[in-house]
Amino acid sequence: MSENTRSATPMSRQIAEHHSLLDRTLALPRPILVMLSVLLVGFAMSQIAIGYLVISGQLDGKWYDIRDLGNAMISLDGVIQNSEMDSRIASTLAYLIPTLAGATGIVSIVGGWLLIGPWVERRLIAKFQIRQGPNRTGPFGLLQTLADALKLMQKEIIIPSGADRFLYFVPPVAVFIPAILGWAPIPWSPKMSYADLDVGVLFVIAISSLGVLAVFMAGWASNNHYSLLGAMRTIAMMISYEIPISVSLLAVVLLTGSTKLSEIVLWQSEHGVWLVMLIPFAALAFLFASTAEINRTPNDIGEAESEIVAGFYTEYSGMKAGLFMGVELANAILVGALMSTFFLGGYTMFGLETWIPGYLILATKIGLVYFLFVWIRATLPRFRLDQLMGFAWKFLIPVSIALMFLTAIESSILVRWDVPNFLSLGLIGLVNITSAAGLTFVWLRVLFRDTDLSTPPAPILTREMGGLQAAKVLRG
Amino acid sequence: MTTSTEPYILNIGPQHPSTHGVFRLRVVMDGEKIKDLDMIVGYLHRSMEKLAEERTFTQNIPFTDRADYLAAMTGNLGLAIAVERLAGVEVPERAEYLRVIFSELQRIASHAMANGTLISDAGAWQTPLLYMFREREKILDLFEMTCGARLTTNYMRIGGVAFDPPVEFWPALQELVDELPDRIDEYHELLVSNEVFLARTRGVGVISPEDAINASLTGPALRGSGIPWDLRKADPYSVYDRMEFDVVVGRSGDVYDRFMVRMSELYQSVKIIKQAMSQIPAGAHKTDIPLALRPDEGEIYSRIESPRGEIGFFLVSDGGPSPYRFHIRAPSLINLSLLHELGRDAALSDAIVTLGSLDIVVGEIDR
Amino acid sequence: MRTSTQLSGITVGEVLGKSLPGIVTAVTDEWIEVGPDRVIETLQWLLNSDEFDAIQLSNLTAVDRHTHIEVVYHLQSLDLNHQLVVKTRTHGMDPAVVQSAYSVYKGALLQEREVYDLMGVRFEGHPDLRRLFLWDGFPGHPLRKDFLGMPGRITSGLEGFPFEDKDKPIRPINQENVEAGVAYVVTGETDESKTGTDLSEDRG
Amino acid sequence: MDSPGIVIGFYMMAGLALGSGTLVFLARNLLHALAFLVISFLSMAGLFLTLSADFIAMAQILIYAGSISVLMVFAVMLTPLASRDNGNTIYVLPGLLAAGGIATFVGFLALDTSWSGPATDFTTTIDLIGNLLLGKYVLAFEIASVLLLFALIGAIMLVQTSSSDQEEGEADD
Repeated sequence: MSENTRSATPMSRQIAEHHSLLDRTLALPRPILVMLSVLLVGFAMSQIAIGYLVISGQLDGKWYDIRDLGNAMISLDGVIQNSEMDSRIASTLAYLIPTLAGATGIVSIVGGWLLIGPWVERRLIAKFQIRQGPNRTGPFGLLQTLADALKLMQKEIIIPSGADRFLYFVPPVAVFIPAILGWAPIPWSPKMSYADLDVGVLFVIAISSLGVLAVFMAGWASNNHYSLLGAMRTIAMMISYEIPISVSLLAVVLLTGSTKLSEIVLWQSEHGVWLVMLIPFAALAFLFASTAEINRTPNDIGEAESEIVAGFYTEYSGMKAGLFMGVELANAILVGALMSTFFLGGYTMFGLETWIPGYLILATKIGLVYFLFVWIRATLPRFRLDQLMGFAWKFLIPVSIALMFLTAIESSILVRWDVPNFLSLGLIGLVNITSAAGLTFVWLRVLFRDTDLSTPPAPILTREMGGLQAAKVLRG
Repeated sequence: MTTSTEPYILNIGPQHPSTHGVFRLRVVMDGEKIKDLDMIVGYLHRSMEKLAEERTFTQNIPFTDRADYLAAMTGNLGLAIAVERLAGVEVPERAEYLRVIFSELQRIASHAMANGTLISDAGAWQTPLLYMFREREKILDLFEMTCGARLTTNYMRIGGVAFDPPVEFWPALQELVDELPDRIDEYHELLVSNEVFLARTRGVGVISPEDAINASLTGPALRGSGIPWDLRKADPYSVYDRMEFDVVVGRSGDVYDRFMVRMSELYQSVKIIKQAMSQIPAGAHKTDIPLALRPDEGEIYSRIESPRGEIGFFLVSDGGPSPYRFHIRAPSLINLSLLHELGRDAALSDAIVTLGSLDIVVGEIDR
Repeated sequence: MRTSTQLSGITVGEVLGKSLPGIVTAVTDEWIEVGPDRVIETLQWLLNSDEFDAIQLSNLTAVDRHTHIEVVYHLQSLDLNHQLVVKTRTHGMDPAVVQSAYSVYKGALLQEREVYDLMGVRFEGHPDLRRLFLWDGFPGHPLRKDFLGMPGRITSGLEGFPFEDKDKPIRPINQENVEAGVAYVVTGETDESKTGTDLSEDRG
Repeated sequence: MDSPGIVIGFYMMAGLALGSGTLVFLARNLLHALAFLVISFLSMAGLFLTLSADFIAMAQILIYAGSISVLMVFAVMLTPLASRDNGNTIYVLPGLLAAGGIATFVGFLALDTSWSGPATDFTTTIDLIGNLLLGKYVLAFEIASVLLLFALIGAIMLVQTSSSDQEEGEADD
């Protein structure tokens, strides 16, 4: 009785009665439990068998080596080239099949993420906010995204009066172009990369600068002040934060000596170090600047809902607004992939990649970076526009350029004397960490020399009431 | 070479995520800066003061629920005390303590809501708001247990309170009071030293003490500016004069100070509830009054400290069963007297945060 | 503990009358009254005086008195912790004109707009006298007693309680009655011997 | 150039570049023209890719589509509404003359150049470009960077002088 009165609302009752996943699993009927344990044992056995195959080297390069899906493609290519077809047809096929397969792969990653991502994000945020999150539609609420999408598609397409019809319809589609193109150079395994461009880093920077155009089009075509404000804010942000991104990627290129993403990963794997340990400031700058680029908290001023409603997509209705929300999620995992590739060792994990498929390792890392984004979103308030601009121009850019020069010196030492071993890399990491911390400290002191940075004192407690005179007495 | 920009008009509201209801700001903007600001209210106007002239004093209590719907208890109490003073009704001691307990619970709920929405306005994606809702939810459960309603309680009556709380109320209240200080500590950890939040709120929307008094600001908005003025101490009503508590006063009058005043008042409210729980006597929870209470001819201005400031009731009686004039001094409305001065030349984001820190309830503004 | 005191209008009127002779038109134990064209003067004097220190305009409202409108200012001093009431009455109903207190108290800005909107008092010298709640062009000022005056000069306000005999007060509301389900039957009058069902919902 | 994919890509890109280039001057709305210009830039980048000039392609996207078009967007935004029309102008004849002149000049150049055959081995161009820029052409490179620095400082100076009269308002930012 008292328990029920304590939690009077259905929601609080639900929270009180909620059991852990383990409890619920153990409470399943006995036959199902037995079946589950048999499956578990079978899985473990097969893993052991795979382990034997891997150790004995019987798997390397075979088409059924699922640790690297590139093997299958190469085998397929070989089959086509060796067949008795006309060489023109064969070369066309050899060109088309991997292209289409890879494109399908990328689109299915992004599309699959759009199906599951909103659910993941909402559940995670709900956990942060002591709520349940979507749990009604389908098992665990998994079908929520589908239901949302169906609902959004049925919505009326509203075109605001005075909108530029041509420019109004392009952006929801156009914003997806960079979000999908950006996946092309990312290596998922040694041989598994859609287009391992020689200019991969440049490609990433170039592609990320394209999204701003769609955002601008959306904001301008909507004929709404909120949209325009959001678009202007977003453009200003993107222009400012592209520079720290470029500079921090330049540091990566300087150390690894390549603009090819697969070689950057290989360099990290060969030296047994992640770049985030060597150039932590560049990694943090990249992370922070990319939250600005993709409009996530604490830098989501482009669509700050408490200020400018939904920013540049205020006037979009139905699935078009849904696409804008979806591209945010797609961008989030793209940035996660880039972050993992550049700074977190990509698909490698200190030798673990010989056992576990590299793409799974990369996916885990993407998930971790994404979780970091969600965490930040659930915790931090939002900066103001001028604070963000000041942060980019006054702090991030000068400090990252200074540290980039330091990295240049270090990398030239590494190349000239050819001492990239554990000791020298550790030394570099130490020097970089201390110099980044010191420079940050000193530069912040210089920047905020007039500002009081300490935590403000607690408010005054008093029992004497009064007006201005009493206030004067209180303040002393 | 000079660049000139064209000012444009932005309508913030009546439907907007951070206007806390149907409040509308008509803003002349120059880029991101606000050049001029005009507030337009009345979307929720229900002409309570006119309607009240045709109802008895008791029948008017539900209007006070709907005026400040986030602090219905204090609204009820304000009217009840005003009528009691006007008609000379005695209130039993137990009822006085119950009034104190419930209005302090309401204060906690209302401050939690105010601070939560303020942080939401600053851009934290609803997490602190929902954390604060956790406490508010429990308080509303207590309300529901006692009087059946969660929001529009209609609990305080002329001459007492409507119901004595049920038996299971007291252990639940004890548990809540025991855990509340820890919860508030949690918010302190989460928010008070959060750099982003400090950067957004310190030095923003500063109200000088002179301006605050001159513009009739009351409640946390006045105390945030450094004026130690709380009607619970300055003009004690009910049994507040028997309670030991401190009044929280800010230092510089910015958004952060108003936030901190509300935050620290939560501790004081818990303190008051604890004392009231230990002191509450047994006995009747209300006196019987005639259904058609006919106060003598006269007028009264009676005020109490609501979570938003001084809520006052100006009642004129002509000896009839209904008030001749019924006026609510709405702190939400009067605290906005400085809004156009605060908003002018501020950035849009700052103006939104400042508005959030003044803690308006549109139901009370429009009445 | 110091509590707030309500200053008697007589004392206030005495002191005020010494400094500004002839300004006070009426005093009672509760309030003083001044002319509508001397409001600023009075308020400014009260604000500046050390004795009264009326630093805050706590509340501003108006009452329709059929022949004129009474504007009520509730002032308070925070340091001295007292309150005083100043009233003024307009010359007639249409137009009802009073000096605006905005030049003395900024807090009058919205309160005067509200009074103008609902009561139709024109505040001279107010910087931005527009309707606050109702829209421009709303006919009339609703808080006036003659608003929606019906045929037969029935004005708003309860003349009496519907089922009430003015000589014999009806039964008090108490717990026994509620539990017994007794409706509030009017004693005495029988021509409308229905029970007050609409009121029995008001339990307590 | 023998792979059919490249051939198809080349014609698609060429068609896109020409088509959107035509639409740039046919569009009446300045912002529509800008959108087509961006498409034209992008298809030019695609054309560079079919020539295995990956660095130039990326630079094309980065500089033209990413930066210059944003600059143009800002320019259009800051001009008053009335001039947002790409309609009749008195510069039709001079424009045609200038365009014809340039086309003739480029055509002569194209005919005159002794073109080498298509590149047979696909080496990375980025190493070559880097070595050339910091080796043979280092002087030109440095002069260009100094020029850009001056432009940057000049831009800052322009903004500074124009806002010096409202410094009190900016000071609290």
